[in-house]
Amino acid sequence: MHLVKKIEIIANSFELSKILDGLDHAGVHGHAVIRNVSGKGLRGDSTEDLDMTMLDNVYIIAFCMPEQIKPVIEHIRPLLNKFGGTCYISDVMEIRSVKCIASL
Amino acid sequence: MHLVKKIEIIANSFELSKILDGLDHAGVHGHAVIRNVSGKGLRGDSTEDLDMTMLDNVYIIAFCMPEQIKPVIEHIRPLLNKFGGTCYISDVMEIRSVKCIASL
Amino acid sequence: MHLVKKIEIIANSFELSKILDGLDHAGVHGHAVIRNVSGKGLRGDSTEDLDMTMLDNVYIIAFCMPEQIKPVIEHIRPLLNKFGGTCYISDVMEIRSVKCIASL
Amino acid sequence: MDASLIVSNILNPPILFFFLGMTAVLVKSDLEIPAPVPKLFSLYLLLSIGFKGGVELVKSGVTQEVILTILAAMLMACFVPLYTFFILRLKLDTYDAAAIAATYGSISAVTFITASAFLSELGMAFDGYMVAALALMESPAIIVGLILVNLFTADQGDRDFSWSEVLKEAFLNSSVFLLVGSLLIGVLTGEHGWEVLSPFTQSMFYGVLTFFLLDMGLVAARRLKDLQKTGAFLISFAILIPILNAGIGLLLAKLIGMSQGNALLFAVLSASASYIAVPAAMRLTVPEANPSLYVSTALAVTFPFNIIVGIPLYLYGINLLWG
Amino acid sequence: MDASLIVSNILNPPILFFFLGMTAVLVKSDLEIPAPVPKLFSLYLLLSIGFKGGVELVKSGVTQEVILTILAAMLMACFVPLYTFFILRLKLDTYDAAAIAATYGSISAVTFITASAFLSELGMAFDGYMVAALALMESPAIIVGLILVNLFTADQGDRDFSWSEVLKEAFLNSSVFLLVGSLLIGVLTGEHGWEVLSPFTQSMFYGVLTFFLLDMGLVAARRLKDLQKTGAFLISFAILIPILNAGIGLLLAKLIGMSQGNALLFAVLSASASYIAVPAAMRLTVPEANPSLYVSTALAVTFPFNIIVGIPLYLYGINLLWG
Amino acid sequence: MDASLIVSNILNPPILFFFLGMTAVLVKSDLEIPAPVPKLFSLYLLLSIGFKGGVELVKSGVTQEVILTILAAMLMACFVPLYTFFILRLKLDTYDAAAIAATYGSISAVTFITASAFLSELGMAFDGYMVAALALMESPAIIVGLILVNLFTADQGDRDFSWSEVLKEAFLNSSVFLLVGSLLIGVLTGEHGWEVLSPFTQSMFYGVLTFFLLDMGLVAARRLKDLQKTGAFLISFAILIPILNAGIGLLLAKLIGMSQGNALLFAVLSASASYIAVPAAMRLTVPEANPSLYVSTALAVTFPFNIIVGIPLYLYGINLLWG
Ligand SMILES: Nc1ncnc2c1ncn2[C@@H]1O[C@H](COP(=O)(O)O)[C@@H](O)[C@H]1O
Ligand SMILES: Nc1ncnc2c1ncn2[C@@H]1O[C@H](COP(=O)(O)O)[C@@H](O)[C@H]1O
Ligand SMILES: Nc1ncnc2c1ncn2[C@@H]1O[C@H](COP(=O)(O)O)[C@@H](O)[C@H]1O
Ligand code: NA
Ligand code: NA
Ligand code: NA
Repeated sequence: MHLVKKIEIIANSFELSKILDGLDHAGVHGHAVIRNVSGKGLRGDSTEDLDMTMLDNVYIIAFCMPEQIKPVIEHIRPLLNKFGGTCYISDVMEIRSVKCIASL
Repeated sequence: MHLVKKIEIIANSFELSKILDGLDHAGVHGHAVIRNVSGKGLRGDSTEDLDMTMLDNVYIIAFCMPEQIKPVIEHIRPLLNKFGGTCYISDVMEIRSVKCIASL
Repeated sequence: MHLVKKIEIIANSFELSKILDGLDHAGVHGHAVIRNVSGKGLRGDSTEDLDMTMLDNVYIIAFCMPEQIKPVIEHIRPLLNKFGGTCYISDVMEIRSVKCIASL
Repeated sequence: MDASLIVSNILNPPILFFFLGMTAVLVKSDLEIPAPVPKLFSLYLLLSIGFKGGVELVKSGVTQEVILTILAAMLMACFVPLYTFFILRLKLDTYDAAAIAATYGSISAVTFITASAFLSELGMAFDGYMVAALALMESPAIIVGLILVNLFTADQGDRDFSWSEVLKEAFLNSSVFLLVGSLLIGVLTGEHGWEVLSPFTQSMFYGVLTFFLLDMGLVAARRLKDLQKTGAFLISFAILIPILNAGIGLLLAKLIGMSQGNALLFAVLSASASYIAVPAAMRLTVPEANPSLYVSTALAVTFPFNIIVGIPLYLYGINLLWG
Repeated sequence: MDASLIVSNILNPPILFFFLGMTAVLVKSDLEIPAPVPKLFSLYLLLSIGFKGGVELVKSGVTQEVILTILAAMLMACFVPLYTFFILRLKLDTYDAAAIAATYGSISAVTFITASAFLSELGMAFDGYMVAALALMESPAIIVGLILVNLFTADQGDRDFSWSEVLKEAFLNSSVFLLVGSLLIGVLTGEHGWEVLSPFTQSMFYGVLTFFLLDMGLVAARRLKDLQKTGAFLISFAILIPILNAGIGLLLAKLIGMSQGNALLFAVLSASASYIAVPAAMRLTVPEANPSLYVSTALAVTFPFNIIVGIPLYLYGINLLWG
Repeated sequence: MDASLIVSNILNPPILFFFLGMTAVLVKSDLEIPAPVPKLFSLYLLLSIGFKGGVELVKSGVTQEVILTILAAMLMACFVPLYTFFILRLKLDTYDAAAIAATYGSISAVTFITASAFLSELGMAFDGYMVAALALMESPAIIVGLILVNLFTADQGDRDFSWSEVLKEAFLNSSVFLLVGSLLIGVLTGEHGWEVLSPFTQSMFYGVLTFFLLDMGLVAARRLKDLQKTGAFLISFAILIPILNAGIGLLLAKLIGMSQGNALLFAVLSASASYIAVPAAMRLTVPEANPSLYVSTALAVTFPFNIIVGIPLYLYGINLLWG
């Protein structure tokens, strides 16, 4: 077991490909995406209800090395600034496994 | 980056609106909801299998300020006591962003 | 509130029943399963793209006592070694509730 | 005669696909109908049956026959939960007894639909207003169940739910709402609406029902293992009470002079138990009751019993009483 | 006359199910159409309407009439966002004004489909190439909206999106793509393709539209509460501008000599506002604009207005102009 | 002649929608068929084809012809994985070779269904019992593949799976189970079942196939990029082996005297490769093999090749051999 970081991003599904590209450029190549997430966002003081019925959110999870967090933030923050969405980071322990599928 | 709390609630989809109201009253206005979660619960010592095929669960995620946790618990616990469901809290770091959508 | 562990497993939906059995044998009887998770995995150095369009992933969440983590790892690691998939563990606080449904 | 009816019922695609679904679970095949499809199908079935009922109701008009049938339906919906409650109290606590009683007082729309498909195949007529009876029999049992809980438990005063919430749950849950709404739309658009909508609501109906019963087979079989916990008392209850209720229903039907087709549907409504609307309402209002008791008996025993043995059995009873 | 048209429009299953959906939200029923079903239905409707349009286009051929119609469509699609932008600027900032203008310059396929179902019922003919007009009117407004933002805001230079991305979003979004693709396949397979595919694309069409409008009713009603924030100006805009656009559309249609059926569809296209494709594009390219303004007005005001009052109203206009 | 067959095949809605799906991915449109819809459609197609096969099997009875066909099918299903394994071993390790061999030994139901739709359009008859052949050819290759792995790798003894699990996976996976189950139900309900169910299983069939192939186009095109890693050897394999298998299949068909329609379906079964059932089984039992090799070749090369070029090509071969 060793320490890694968990990145959670909730954003509009339209931004999904941009965000995954951003993660990729920051060196985080693994991710999992859950679609059809509904929700309600909050910005600053005012409550804005943007639950656009047809524009659903996605929930992106990516586990990465602690040292990858800085580049990730650099790549993701401009997207969040532009389009909205939230990003959170936490500590988790990875259970290492050696998958026997021969890498190509 | 600054510290916030993550609230995770898994409950029957029938209780969703009550729980969201509870969060709202506790001052937590943002949330994300994933539907169609299946699962198995455990209460006390005895194993109870309540996977009611047609009554699916929802997974609610809400990030909030540490000081909001107390009111949240006060609002949510009675619901959990009555209807079942689980609630967990953990620490995460928020990546702050300034969304450029002008607030109304 | 008291400390428990959160186990997150992302794996191919074909392994779901095996993994749930593994958790069960390790004494973790509660879980929640989110289906239709898409994603991209990464093994070792080489990037392998296994997003098998028809073989979707599942995201399994299980909260358990800290002392259950060891048996869980023992049961789950062989599965991950054989079939792939990722497993992460983190700390969360449980909000205890006394559900009033009389246990049978 | 009875046996040949059973066989002719069983050798129908919907029932056979129901068995196929059960078999899939028993042999551990990975067959499954993915998540929102069964929901879509059940919305489709409710919309279609409601709409058709409305169109036919406007043809027949609100005659004395209609009113009598509806009164009889309401009567059954209130009487069944009352008397079964006291039977159930012999072995169970008040909460479980009230929840199960409510379940059996209410109805299962799919059982009704399967019976109406069976009638269509036999070429026996039935009236559109039976759908109104179906809609009206879904809710009262929920109210009766709650009144029973309030009367027979100590905490009478402090159940912390509002009656408005309960009534909403009883009368505005999605199945009742869609059924009644479609019925009204059928009434409003009549023959003309039927012409434009029936290629959708009619020609696919039997096929969707078949597909849906495949899923019901999967669901019911998965519930079978719960029956171990349920015990012999409840399993017998789940078979005998439907037969008894169908019998009472048939006598009532004979009394008010229903046609044979309507009588079968009425017997099926009386005999069937709710496994969606009532469990949902009970979970909300009587959380003390154990869902695996009321869901599993209704779903894994009474539902299969009714669609496989019950429907032809009740028809046999009609042959005896009417013939 | 107008009123009787409205009534005959309202007493149709699709419109009534739209009301049923709205009612469900207002009385807080838990009725909902689960997640990918509405998406499936909208793909089905686009595929069917596109395919049918293609099959008919190949029958009629590309005549002068077709070309004139298409030119008129392009004209409206560019003119509407331009003139409405300046009206909107009276009360709103550039971002919101441009986004709303683009929304009203584009079209709503479901409104078009509802109008064509209405025509079919009245037995009024219309041509398959109107589907081509539909497809061509979806995208230009997105481009016009962006040009307006670029012209009238200070940060002209530094909007950091590539035009290629915008054009992709405008012309290759899933609805335009599926519509145009199905139209081309209709053209390629012609009468033969129609024979094999129409049992699917034709006979279920009306039913799927009905089911889809049930969901649209739910969605529109959920948006109603947003209107409080929207204010009286935008609500009036969302009713008056469609009427105005329909009027301009009808004059243009009369001018180039369209048939009455085509003219109605053209008026409906002019009057309708996009609540899927344009909002998606605007969110991407003008994130400064507030989505609840442009989505809610299009969805909760203009859409219901058009399908309930607008369609018969514009038909009344046609009766006056053509009759 | 060959070219005109290809053209008449290509100008069919299902194939054109397959191309439309591929195009959507290539031009980066955001068109997608949301998650459980393709699954629903494939369940529908299996149920429909199985049921129809059963109904027709009961008409034809189990003649010598039927038995011969089924024996031929079993023979091909065992022979193909065996001989292709040794070809694949030239370039690949045992695990990958066995997994790919199993993939090509098994069949693709959608290719079969597309071929049967093509035959229906040409007005060529084929027999219902070909569906039984389809069902029987799905599983043996899985077993053969595993035996090969066990024979040719060092760890013979310690593969830690139980044969019962493998047999379950091979014979009870959802597609085989639903196909065989529907076939049996077709046999049991016969002509009567057909009457009630065919409005659903028959009239929408072609449309659902079309919609499904639109999705298959999306899926196949997304897999195209994997082919870079796959290499020229496997790509040639994925085109040449199907032709070879179809050829062997045709000779066998001629030998046992199949009709032309049946022979085409048999050739298509021999030529097609599984991209669902076998990959699922291989992932479970030979996790060492690389899924992107066996899924991508079957899905992105062999499947499109068969439905676009293969079907008319094999029909051309039949014209030569039978004509
Ligand atoms: N505090 C929060 N907790 C959980 N999810 C949130 C929170 N705030 C926003 N979200 C999710 O992120 C999406 C975009 O948020 P926003 O950018 O604030 O509109 C919302 O629709 C929610 O699904
Ligand atoms: N230990 C656990 N870990 C993860 N999810 C759980 C756990 N216990 C319960 N759940 C989820 O919460 C739902 C309600 O639990 P319960 O109230 O115990 O019936 C279950 O159906 C599960 O989906
Ligand atoms: N670093 C990661 N972060 C999030 N999810 C991951 C990560 N790596 C793998 N996954 C998920 O786990 C699945 C199986 O991973 P793998 O065994 O590496 O193929 C992938 O398809 C992803 O959905
Ligand atoms: Na009943
Ligand atoms: Na417009
Ligand atoms: Na093959």
